[in-house]
Amino acid sequence: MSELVTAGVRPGSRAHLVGLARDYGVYVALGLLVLVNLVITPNFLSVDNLRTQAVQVVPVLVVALGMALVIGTKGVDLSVGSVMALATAMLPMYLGYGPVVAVVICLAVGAAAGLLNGSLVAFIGVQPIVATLALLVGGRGLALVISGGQLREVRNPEIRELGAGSVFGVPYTVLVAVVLVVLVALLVGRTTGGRQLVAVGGNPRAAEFAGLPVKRVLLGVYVIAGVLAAVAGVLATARLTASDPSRLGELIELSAITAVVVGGTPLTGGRVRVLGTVAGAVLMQLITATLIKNDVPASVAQMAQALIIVAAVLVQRERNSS
Amino acid sequence: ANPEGGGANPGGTSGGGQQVTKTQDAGGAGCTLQQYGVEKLDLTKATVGFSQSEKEANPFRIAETASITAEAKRVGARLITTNANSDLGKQISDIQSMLAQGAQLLIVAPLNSEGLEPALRAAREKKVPVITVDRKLSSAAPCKDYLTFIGSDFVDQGKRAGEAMAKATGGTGKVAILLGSSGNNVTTDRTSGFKDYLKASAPGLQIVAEQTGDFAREKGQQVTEQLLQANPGITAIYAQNDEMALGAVTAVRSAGKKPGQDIKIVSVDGTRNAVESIVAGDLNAVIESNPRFGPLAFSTAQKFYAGETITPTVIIQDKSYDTANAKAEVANAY
Amino acid sequence: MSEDMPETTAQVVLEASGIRKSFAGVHALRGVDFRLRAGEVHALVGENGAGKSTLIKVLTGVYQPDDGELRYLGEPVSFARPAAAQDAGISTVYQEVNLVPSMSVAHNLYLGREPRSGFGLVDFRGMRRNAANLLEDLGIDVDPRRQLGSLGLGVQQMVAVARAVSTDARVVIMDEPTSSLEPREVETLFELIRRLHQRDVAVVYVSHRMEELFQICDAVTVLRDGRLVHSGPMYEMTRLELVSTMLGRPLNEVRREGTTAFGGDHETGSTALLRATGLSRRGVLGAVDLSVKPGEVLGLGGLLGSGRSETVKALVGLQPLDAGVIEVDGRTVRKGSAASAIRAGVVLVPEDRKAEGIIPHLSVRENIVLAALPRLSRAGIVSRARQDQVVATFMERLRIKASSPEQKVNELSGGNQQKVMLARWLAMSPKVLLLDEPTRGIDVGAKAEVQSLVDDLAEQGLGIVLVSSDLEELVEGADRIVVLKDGSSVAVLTDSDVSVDGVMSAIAEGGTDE
Amino acid sequence: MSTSQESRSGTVAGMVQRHGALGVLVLLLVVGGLAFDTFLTAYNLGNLAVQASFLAVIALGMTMVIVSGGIDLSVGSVYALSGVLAAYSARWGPLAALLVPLAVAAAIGLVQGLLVGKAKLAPFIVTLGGLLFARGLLQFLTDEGGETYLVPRDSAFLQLGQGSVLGIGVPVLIVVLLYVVGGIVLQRTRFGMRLFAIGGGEDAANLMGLSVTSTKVGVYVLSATLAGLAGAMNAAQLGSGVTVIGVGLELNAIAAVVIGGTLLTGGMGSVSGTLAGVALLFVIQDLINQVGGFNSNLQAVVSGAVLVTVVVLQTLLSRARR
Ligand SMILES: Nc1ncnc2c1ncn2[C@@H]1O[C@H](COP(=O)(O)OP(=O)(O)OP(=O)(O)O)[C@@H](O)[C@H]1O
Ligand SMILES: Nc1ncnc2c1ncn2[C@@H]1O[C@H](COP(=O)(O)OP(=O)(O)OP(=O)(O)O)[C@@H](O)[C@H]1O
Ligand SMILES: [Mg+2]
Ligand SMILES: [Mg+2]
Repeated sequence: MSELVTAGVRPGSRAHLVGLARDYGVYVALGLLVLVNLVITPNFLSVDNLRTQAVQVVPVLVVALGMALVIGTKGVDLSVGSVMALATAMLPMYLGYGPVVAVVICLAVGAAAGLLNGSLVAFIGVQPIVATLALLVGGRGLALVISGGQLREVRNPEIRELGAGSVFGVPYTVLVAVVLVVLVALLVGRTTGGRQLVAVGGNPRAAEFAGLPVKRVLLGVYVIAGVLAAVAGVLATARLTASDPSRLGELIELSAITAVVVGGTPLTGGRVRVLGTVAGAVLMQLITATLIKNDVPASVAQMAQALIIVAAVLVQRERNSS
Repeated sequence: ANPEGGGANPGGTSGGGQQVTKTQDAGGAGCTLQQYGVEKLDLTKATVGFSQSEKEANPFRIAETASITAEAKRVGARLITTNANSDLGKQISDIQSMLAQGAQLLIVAPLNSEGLEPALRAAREKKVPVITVDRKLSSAAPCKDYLTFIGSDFVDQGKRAGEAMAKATGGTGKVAILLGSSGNNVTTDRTSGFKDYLKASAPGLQIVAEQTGDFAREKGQQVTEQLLQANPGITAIYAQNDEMALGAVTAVRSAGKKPGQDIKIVSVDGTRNAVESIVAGDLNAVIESNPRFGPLAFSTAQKFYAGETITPTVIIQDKSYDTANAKAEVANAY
Repeated sequence: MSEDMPETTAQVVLEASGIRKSFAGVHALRGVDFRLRAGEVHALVGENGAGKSTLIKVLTGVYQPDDGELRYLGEPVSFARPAAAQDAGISTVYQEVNLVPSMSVAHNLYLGREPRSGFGLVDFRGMRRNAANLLEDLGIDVDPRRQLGSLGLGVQQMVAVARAVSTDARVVIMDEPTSSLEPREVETLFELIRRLHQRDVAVVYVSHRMEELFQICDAVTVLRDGRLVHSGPMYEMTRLELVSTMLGRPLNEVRREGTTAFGGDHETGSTALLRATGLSRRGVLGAVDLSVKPGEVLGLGGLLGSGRSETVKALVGLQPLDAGVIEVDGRTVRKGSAASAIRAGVVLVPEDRKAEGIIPHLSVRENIVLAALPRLSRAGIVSRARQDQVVATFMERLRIKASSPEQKVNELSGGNQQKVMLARWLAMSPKVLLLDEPTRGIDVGAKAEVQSLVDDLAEQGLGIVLVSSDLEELVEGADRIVVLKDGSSVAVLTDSDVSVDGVMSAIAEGGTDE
Repeated sequence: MSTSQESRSGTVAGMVQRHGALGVLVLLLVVGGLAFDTFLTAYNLGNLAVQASFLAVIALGMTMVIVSGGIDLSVGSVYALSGVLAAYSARWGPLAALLVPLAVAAAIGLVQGLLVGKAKLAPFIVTLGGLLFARGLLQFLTDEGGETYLVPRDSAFLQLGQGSVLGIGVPVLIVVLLYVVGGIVLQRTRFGMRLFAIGGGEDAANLMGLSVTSTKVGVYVLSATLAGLAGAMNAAQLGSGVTVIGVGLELNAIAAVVIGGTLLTGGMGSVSGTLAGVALLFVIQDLINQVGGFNSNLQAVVSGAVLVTVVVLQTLLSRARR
């Protein structure tokens, strides 16, 4: 995925190594963390453990995929956690019509949320961070109003199977995430829309001059982010076997943004790294797991997390300001 | 259109779960109208302000607000409510705003055991008595900053959880603690009570991990999954609220173990879902934390205005649920 | 090299020796020596991508050289940041106008050295007054309170020059200061340079306009492919020799080319391909009428800020209009919609390629195919093969110099970026091509290529609107010229009136009846 | 350019239009005053002003950071940490109670500033690290948040939060003072000019010879120090170092700044707009209380809806003048 400009760079030269570290910094960090865990964490290399990490990373990863697209256009979507809450609130309400209908309704709600965000950004020109902040504040409230504020157990067998089942040892939720990663990677790399998205983020004015449908691209990106957040909401609900609109997806926007940025997508837009985002999300998940498994107190854990995040971006920073 | 049903009865008025006073701390001299320096008031015509600390998004808060709202209605008082949304600054503004709107009596569920001084000062200046519920203000002075505190003893809840844990495990095992949110004194108290009990009365129970689950079900589930893999020897889990315990149940099950048997789980709160889980055998015991403050708060106020002396602390009697009584008590859980 | 230099008595102020600089595998400078004497105007020339701007950035602390030594006033120096060079007395106008668009002209002139009143506070009134004086002194007619970004590129360029010369610098470096300037402003600039010369200030002057070099420069240094190929006094060289040294081609080969590569007049169709009537926008455009026939090159003439750029932007829907009709092939195009203009076959190569043209972090390939993407895709899936084909065609046809199509476009030299812009729009096979300063910053060789390309395209039946501040280019290239003044079309020049004098007098006359 | 010196039309209408937030604020004050007789009282507004003062101080620093094209997510945590430090140090006297938190906050700002300015890391990530780190440190210092330090009851330090002069709370006076100074710094000093220049075009500012790095370092130190001051003021007001405050405060500050008309992309903004933005947030909150009858979930929905309306109005109003 990473578009390393290798043209004419001598392998092994300093420039080459720096380029590598920059482009693969997140993978290096990931590798180091795995090594550390092999030494200090009991049972780290068990299939069960790997599966647990994979399953736990799914919601953040799915949200981060959408976030990466939004960030690619120089935007940001703070509302993803609330959209997850909306999805989880809607799900049990429509399970009576069957799981498929219920899930489709959840996704539609996500799309509607994205449409709201996208319209504010594209048509009114509200800055993304505040446009989506409004839904961050209001969306969860709405989810709680809809659901009456209470957590609800989800007993639907299909949904439970989605959360707990697996094929050939691969949990369904992980499978869904993998499919989404592939789709988003294709979208970014292979479709007109994907290339236009990157252009809009790289230089909105030039994109407009090139006749690109800037507004439509922006709108589309927020809609996709909304839908992906809703997917994350459904998956998380399935796994929890409960709809918990008050807590589900709390602060996930920060984790997702971190995953995206640690994965090498700059917040200044104009570039989207899909595989990097996956690696970023996995890195964040492993940090959390490492700290919990080794029973590090919350205070120290937070400080350690801060240092690791900054260190990870430090490895892959751009040299030269120009 | 909702075949899922589930959910709990949000009302706080159901007869069975009424709060009962356990102790009336007579440590201080108590408090009278004259001592507090406020005017007599007819509650049936009064404006009462209730400042809730957190969103009504969990059974405890829902039941607490519902109970106070219902009792105000029963008494006939006009009630203004605010919700601080877990923001201390907002709770102060909320209280001041209610004073500005003419509240004559305040019931406050403090977000934190410290930090309400400015709001209490504003109430004092307006000669409006404050009853604090569910969380005790640690350094504020009763009969000066506030009239009285009505609520549970969180340390005691921790202790009783320890006791229940000892009973469920037979006194030996490796325990993981799912802590509530950091910085919350409920977390601190429920931890210290539990640990004190273990040290004193159940030395065979060894604490192998303490990780925060933020009082949330999903977090409880995720943390438990991680802990069980890192410490396969864990035999018991103490969750500081029901949500985390129920998350732990799912995690234990997905680790291929039987919750309630292979791994004993004890929690605090006493929500309907949790008590039902005891019945189902997934949880071993739940210590109640009763949120139905309405009747006791209003009757305390009525006594106060009637000239009686009010003790500075009213500790309520919390039940405990276990396999023996859960089935019978489900209906009383909130 | 230095042995060949004639002895001069003037003090050497700035000296670079053996400078090397490469970027991720691109060798921009491969051991360049450069010597600048007090009071001289030193031309730095070379093809696009020869390394001129890179050398300047090394001299001024923007880049650190990989190897080589820098001496300033005899002392070895190393400027860590542009600020260090500026403090030392080296003042620079960089190639792409580098000012802050969101701030006012006055702010831009005095950023970092604002006049201060009591308490160390910025004295805005003084600043504005100084700015007004400075601008007037330089003959730049612009309100210092205007936001810089709202001005045309030419005015911005003059502001950058004004900023550079208003300091007490010992060395002033100008990287293509005239690329968007009109003859009148160029003359103003030269006057300035002469004054600097009298003050014994050394000037480094980069330009692709040959006649300018011979007009004001005393010495010349020629770079080719990052190497020094010649350095010496200006008078020793003829224009042809200079061009042949730059291009590295024998004299006789170069000699065949004229001043511009435009051919004669074109066969034009009879009915208008594009017709615009009464374009107006409050405060920007008064009333502009123009039409282009197939095979015709229509020139737009006028002074800086006369509204030429605004007019061509309006034609492709990028400038809101209060009134006016735009027709293509007799059909009215929706106003204010770039998409429908493009669909109708009208495209614009904008003048400000940094702000309106390139997508900096994308590759040359992606920049070229950007507008054509939908055509190169099936069901939204882009075809890499078709892209590569288009890119290869245009990179060859326009001789775009890049290490590969995958190089980031912002790593290209200015001139090559301009070619990428041209390629983007040619790939759309348009009917009407609007070119706003198409040869801005392009070297002599490439300029000729672009000019003959314009000829070819016209021959193929395209309608072309050409905006150029290079009057010579304008009159040689255009079949007809519409002269704008203060946002209105004031004259249409045809046949023999299409001459430098014709344009000049139309501008002058257009003014008298206002 | 929105430096107020640049604009000469001094009419109230022009002013209101230039500052969309001010317009909406005036509107709400009028409507609120007509609808509720307990709203426009000196008592209510006085209390609101004191409570708003902490956010106001933080938002002042945030404005400067955002004008420079950056962002500071760490302010909420630094605020809380500083409150704890102030309460703890109050035992050594009022001066220590003020200086210790300021020094620690400034140090955090310095590290963040160096990472942003020198190492050229994305401000979002650096200050997200700061957010985690300061919160972790706070918990570490307070026994995982369990310990609350009290300011001695007789400490003169308490005046910083509780005192009043001529009936106006000390925090409010501090805010007035800081905003006057802040306005001058931003609009009338070279430092302020550099902030605008860096935000408007960092490369250009660098090429123009402005000291980009030191300016950036300076602005992050400033922002953190102001957050520290707000924390100390808050500790003085509360009489204790409460550990649970400041969560999500950065978003409120950003919202206030952006509603105040400052461009998140940098290069444009004003402190007066920010003050109006802060006031607006608190007035909205108080009006929701005055209307009453909303449960907390509905309140969130209303807040979100109001926020959308406000930013849309603000965007349209400010756009109208161009
Ligand atoms: N930041 C960069 N990264 C990679 N390559 C670069 C960078 N800057 C310049 N180059 C390369 O260095 C070479 C010299 O570029 P430079 O800008 O100095 O040319 P120039 O002589 O100024 O050309 P022009 O006349 O077009 O402005 C070019 O091949 C260009 O692609
Ligand atoms: N000297 C000036 N004073 C004030 N405004 C100016 C001046 N020059 C240009 N402008 C403004 O700049 C804007 C851009 O003008 P435009 O680019 O259309 O002119 P142009 O003829 O193409 O000149 P340029 O060569 O500068 O691009 C117009 O809105 C015009 O009002
Ligand atoms: Mg150049
Ligand atoms: Mg122009």
